[in-house]
Amino acid sequence: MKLHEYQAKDIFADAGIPVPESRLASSVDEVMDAVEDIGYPAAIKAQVHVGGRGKAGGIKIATSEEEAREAADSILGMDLKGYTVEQVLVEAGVDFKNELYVGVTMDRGEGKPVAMVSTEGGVDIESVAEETPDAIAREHIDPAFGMHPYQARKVCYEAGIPKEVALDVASILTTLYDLYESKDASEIEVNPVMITEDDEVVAADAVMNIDDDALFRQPELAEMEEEAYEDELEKKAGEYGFDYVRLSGNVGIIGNGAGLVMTTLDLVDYYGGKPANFLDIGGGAKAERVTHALDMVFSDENVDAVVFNIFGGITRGDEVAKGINEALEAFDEIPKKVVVRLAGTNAEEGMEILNTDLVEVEKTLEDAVQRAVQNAEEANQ
Amino acid sequence: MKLHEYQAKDIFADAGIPVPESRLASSVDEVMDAVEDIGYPAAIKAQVHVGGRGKAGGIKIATSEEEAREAADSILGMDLKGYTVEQVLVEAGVDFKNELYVGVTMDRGEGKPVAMVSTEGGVDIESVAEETPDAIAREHIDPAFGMHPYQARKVCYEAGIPKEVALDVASILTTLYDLYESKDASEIEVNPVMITEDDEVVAADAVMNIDDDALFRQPELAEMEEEAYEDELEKKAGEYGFDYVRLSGNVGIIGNGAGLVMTTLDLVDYYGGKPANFLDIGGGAKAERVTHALDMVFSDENVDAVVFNIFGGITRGDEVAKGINEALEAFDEIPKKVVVRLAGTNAEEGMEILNTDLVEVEKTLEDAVQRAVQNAEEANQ
Amino acid sequence: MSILVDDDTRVVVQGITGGEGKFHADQMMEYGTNVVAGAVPGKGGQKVHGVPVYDTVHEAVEEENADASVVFVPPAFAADAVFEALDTNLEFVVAITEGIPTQDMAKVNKRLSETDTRLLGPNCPGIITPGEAKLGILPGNIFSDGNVGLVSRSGTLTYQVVDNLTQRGIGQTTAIGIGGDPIIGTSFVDALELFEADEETDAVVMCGEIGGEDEEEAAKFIAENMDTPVAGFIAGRTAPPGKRMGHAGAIVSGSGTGTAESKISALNDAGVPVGDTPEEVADHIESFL
Amino acid sequence: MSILVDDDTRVVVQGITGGEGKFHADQMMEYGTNVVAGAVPGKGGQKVHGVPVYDTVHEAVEEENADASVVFVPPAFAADAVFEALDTNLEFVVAITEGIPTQDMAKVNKRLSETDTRLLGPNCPGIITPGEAKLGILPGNIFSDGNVGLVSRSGTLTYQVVDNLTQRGIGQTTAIGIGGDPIIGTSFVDALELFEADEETDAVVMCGEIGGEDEEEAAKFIAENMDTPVAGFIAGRTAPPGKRMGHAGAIVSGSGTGTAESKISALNDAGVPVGDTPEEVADHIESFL
Repeated sequence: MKLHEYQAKDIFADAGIPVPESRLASSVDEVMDAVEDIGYPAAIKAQVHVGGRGKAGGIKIATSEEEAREAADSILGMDLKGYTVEQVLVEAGVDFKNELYVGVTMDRGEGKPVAMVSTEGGVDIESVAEETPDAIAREHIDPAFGMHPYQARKVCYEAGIPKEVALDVASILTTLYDLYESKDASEIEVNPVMITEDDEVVAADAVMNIDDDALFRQPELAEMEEEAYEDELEKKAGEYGFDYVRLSGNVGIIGNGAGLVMTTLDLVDYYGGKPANFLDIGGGAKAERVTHALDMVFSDENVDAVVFNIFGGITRGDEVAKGINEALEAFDEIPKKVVVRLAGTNAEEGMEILNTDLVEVEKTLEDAVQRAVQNAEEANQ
Repeated sequence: MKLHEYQAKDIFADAGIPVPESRLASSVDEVMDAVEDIGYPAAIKAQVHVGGRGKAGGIKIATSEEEAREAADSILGMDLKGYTVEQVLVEAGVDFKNELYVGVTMDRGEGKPVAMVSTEGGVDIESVAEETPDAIAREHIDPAFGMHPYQARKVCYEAGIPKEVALDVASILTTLYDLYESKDASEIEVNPVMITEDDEVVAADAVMNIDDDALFRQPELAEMEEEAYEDELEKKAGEYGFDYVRLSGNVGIIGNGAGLVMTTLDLVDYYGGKPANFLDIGGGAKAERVTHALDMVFSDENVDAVVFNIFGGITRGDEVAKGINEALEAFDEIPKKVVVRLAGTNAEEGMEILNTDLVEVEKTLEDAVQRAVQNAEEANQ
Repeated sequence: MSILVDDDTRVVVQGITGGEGKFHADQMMEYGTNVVAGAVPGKGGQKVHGVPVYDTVHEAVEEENADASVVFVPPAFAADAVFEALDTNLEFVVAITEGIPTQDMAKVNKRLSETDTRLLGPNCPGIITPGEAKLGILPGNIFSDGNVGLVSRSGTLTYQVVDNLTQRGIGQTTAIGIGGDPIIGTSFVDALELFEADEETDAVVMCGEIGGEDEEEAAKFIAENMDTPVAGFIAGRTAPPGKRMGHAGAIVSGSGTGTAESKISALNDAGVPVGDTPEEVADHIESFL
Repeated sequence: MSILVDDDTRVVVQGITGGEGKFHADQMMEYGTNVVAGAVPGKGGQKVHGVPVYDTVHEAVEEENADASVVFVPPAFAADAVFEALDTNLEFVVAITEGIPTQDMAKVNKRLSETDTRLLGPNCPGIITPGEAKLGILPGNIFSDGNVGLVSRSGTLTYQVVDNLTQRGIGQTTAIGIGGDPIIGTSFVDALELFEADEETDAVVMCGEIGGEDEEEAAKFIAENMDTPVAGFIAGRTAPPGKRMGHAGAIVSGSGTGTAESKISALNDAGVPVGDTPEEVADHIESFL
């Protein structure tokens, strides 16, 4: 789960990390009110979960009322990589001489958190990592001990943070790590940390992603999740408890188990189709879950055909088939063609039970995918 | 630093450990007010830092107004092993069927905290440890990880805590460990945890000692320290920054370094005297510190003679001697005979400088102690 | 022959009184697994499917002389259950639970480095030695005894591939699901090392997926240390960057690490053919035998 | 000969810009100690007594090829300083600081078990090999070169005993103050083991005090492993139970453990004579030589 910049900054500020004065606004009037309080220059920043907001026109600096109104007008309601901007953060501009990067994430290879610091802040850190990996200093953290203060200092000095601010930046980093741990973040970063002419350090941006699996013990953050969803279908998937990712193709995909669903997507692509989504309905296939899954895929306007691929493990294929029948019988009309393939335990019995008035049936994964791709092509003609 | 039962119970209650309803009272009237609210039976418990309060008459159960008044009358103001009782805790009596022991302390041999649980609660746990060590189950805690919940359960089951309450007791234990860690306790225990007829668990007593060396980061607990001192001289020592322990003899002892001061005490005893105190003035011997030290020892009515033993290490003996002269010259009259022995760096120069109108001088530790013991004997005749 | 588990393995089921635990304990026993005890705090003294339940793993291990455990404990308590198992010095711990917070697993990982225990999972289907024993939730009936080892990050994809093998009459020595989380115990390399050392295993299927660099490390290991032929499959070729594809570990980072391309080319470079479809993987394995 | 330090030892002083650190760095250098660097966050680039100061211990160790450090850092930051030193894999770290919270030291102790570094202290006067080097605050002038090893939990008591020896013309190989805290790095046993192995050390003085059971363990070690004769002293015979006698570690528990009697009788049982006075300790040592 991603937090918005303004949410992360609230958390940072509470923890004592210096952030610029700012106000959230969702209309041009609110922006003008905010900017009047905050003064110029002010940054107007789109609050959407999209990387590279700046380049895409989602961040503007206003030095006058006119510019502020113009920026608010252009950003609020704009489409940013598929997301509509409904809120902006109005923030005091910072006069800086230097931009740094500071972050903590999990190094899965090591199975340990890693702190990263670079003097090349303000740009995409992943490009820095690829092009000049030595520009990023790294320090692994023993998760049982947490970050020792010396580690924060060490990685800051190694990164070449200017002497005048090194200890202040180290202090931001230890606070970041404490938040990373106490809030169950999967990633937390400030890019850039701005250094002002007076050698003050300010967190000018804030990224904080929370481990979805830990939300059960982060009730305050879990509450923010509602606000954070922007895609209606993703929101719905969250409610149903599905793993769901929306894609840009037209073949809807439903299956059980992440690896098998990914494989189904890959095969759609392999056979010349385009996957519309990833949808893992998980173990079993009770009628209700099947209904919800179909409901989701059908309500995606891009979808032209559906492939439903279940490998019955412990669950028996005949029971899955009953669930599918029951779910589909509840629809007045099946809006898009559905190909079903059942495999595994009692798969043959299941295939026999399936109501072929409602679905098409294929025996192998490969055949099922090819049929669905064909259905989608035909529906599109 | 020891917390009073009522202070520890406040902390326990805040952390969610069930404690009986209680009120602090410092007069008979306050006791009667409290007991009226709380009802009968009620326990009236002296709040002094003394072990075995119960046996010494510092805890009484009242089942009526008359008994409550009697108990308050007898306990408030009583002398409990040298401490005057100024406050009592009035607490709702608990109907219990069983008493358990639960505690966490540092196992210095292992260099790790250890959790201890026993079904033999309500009695002196140290006697249990000595007489039936198997009656106490122990679990060492890795300080980097803290207590895993399974460890609390394991030690409770191993101790033979009744099944019905084992998980509740384990839950108290994990909370105790969290407090042990977050409050920098050196020792924390509940003895007894009472089990009621309804299988509720209640912390009926509370011991919490804080690591003095960690008080700098426990400001809330440090504030309680003032209240916790009961001996005027110990309080004064705290203000002066001395390590001081009051004893029952009549030879006052001042020295530098814990080991050397202990040795001086031992020699006083070895030569037939009785030490009145342990007083370590630490490194150096500036006049001001010497004055404070003498002031403390002189103001102890039990003291009949004083031995002042300094081993100059880095500090030079002549400078120490100057400090002693200066300090003693400020007294209008030296109330008790002082024997001084200086050793180490520039000791001879120091001995020469010492004002023998004010102090007696000896060359060796052994001689100095013997002279002081003799002085005390003479003063007592 | 087999790796890690066989019909001598004495298994404790942690969480045996829960829905999942009870169901799968039954399934495991039906398959022939030697389930000797359950462990659930507060449930000591009960019996489940005739198996004695203890309050602690320590008691279960001591009383029943167990050497492995399977963890079916809900995510909030699962890391603690694994710590408990590690504290008993069991040889082998299989954590089935999905959804354990990653930072909990980082701590488990640290403790693991201090013990001699092998952990499988979490968020994995477990392990099966066909005809002997299964520890986990794999459907026993689709497996058959044979000479192909299988290691996979995924559950149902494993079943799919096994199904393709079994339908051709190709059986398995042991199949291991290592789990789809970012931090797991047994890695591809660990499993491949065991298969390489196992005389009965004549070929190995390795099913990877996007995310992390375990497949790349496995490729390196295969190139340097393995004589047994390996065929691969990588799921997630079409996954967009930055999206979690079901598994917490299945995510292509924005910087382009963890992609299917990188893994496929690493495997190809190590001489491992990678199938475009599960069927093709079976083709490769058949060609090895 | 000597143990642990000599004039080749290359020393980093952590906290060299503070009052204590600066003073004792000077004292150490004057004594002949090879102080090669200081380490103080934020003070890198300065010089103290001509010695370069670095921001991190890592830099200091790397740039100056150091193999030991002495920690003069205030108690609130001292544990972090020790962690930093341990992270550089120095051979030897001496922590002088008094007043480090015990729970900080428990964590240090855990980390210590994961490294090959030896820690001395904290809350100790340090170590001296007379005529060669001292790491800490021991007054060099009272020591003299010779053949007696000394290990002690106390500072000034050590000086007292050394004074008694030196005045009889008995010099020391190395003197070690292990510190008065409940949790310390080098123990009596560790030091005794080193003295036993040192060919130049012909006798050892061991000055213990009340609290803990280190002296009892040392007695056991002496009985089982030592040929070199040992004379003992135990401070705190008259200490009442439950009171902290200056040192955080000098406390007789209410249950009667940590008493002087227990320690003296353990040492006597191990054949170690225990002096009633420091003078008597010197008598015993003299009789050994």
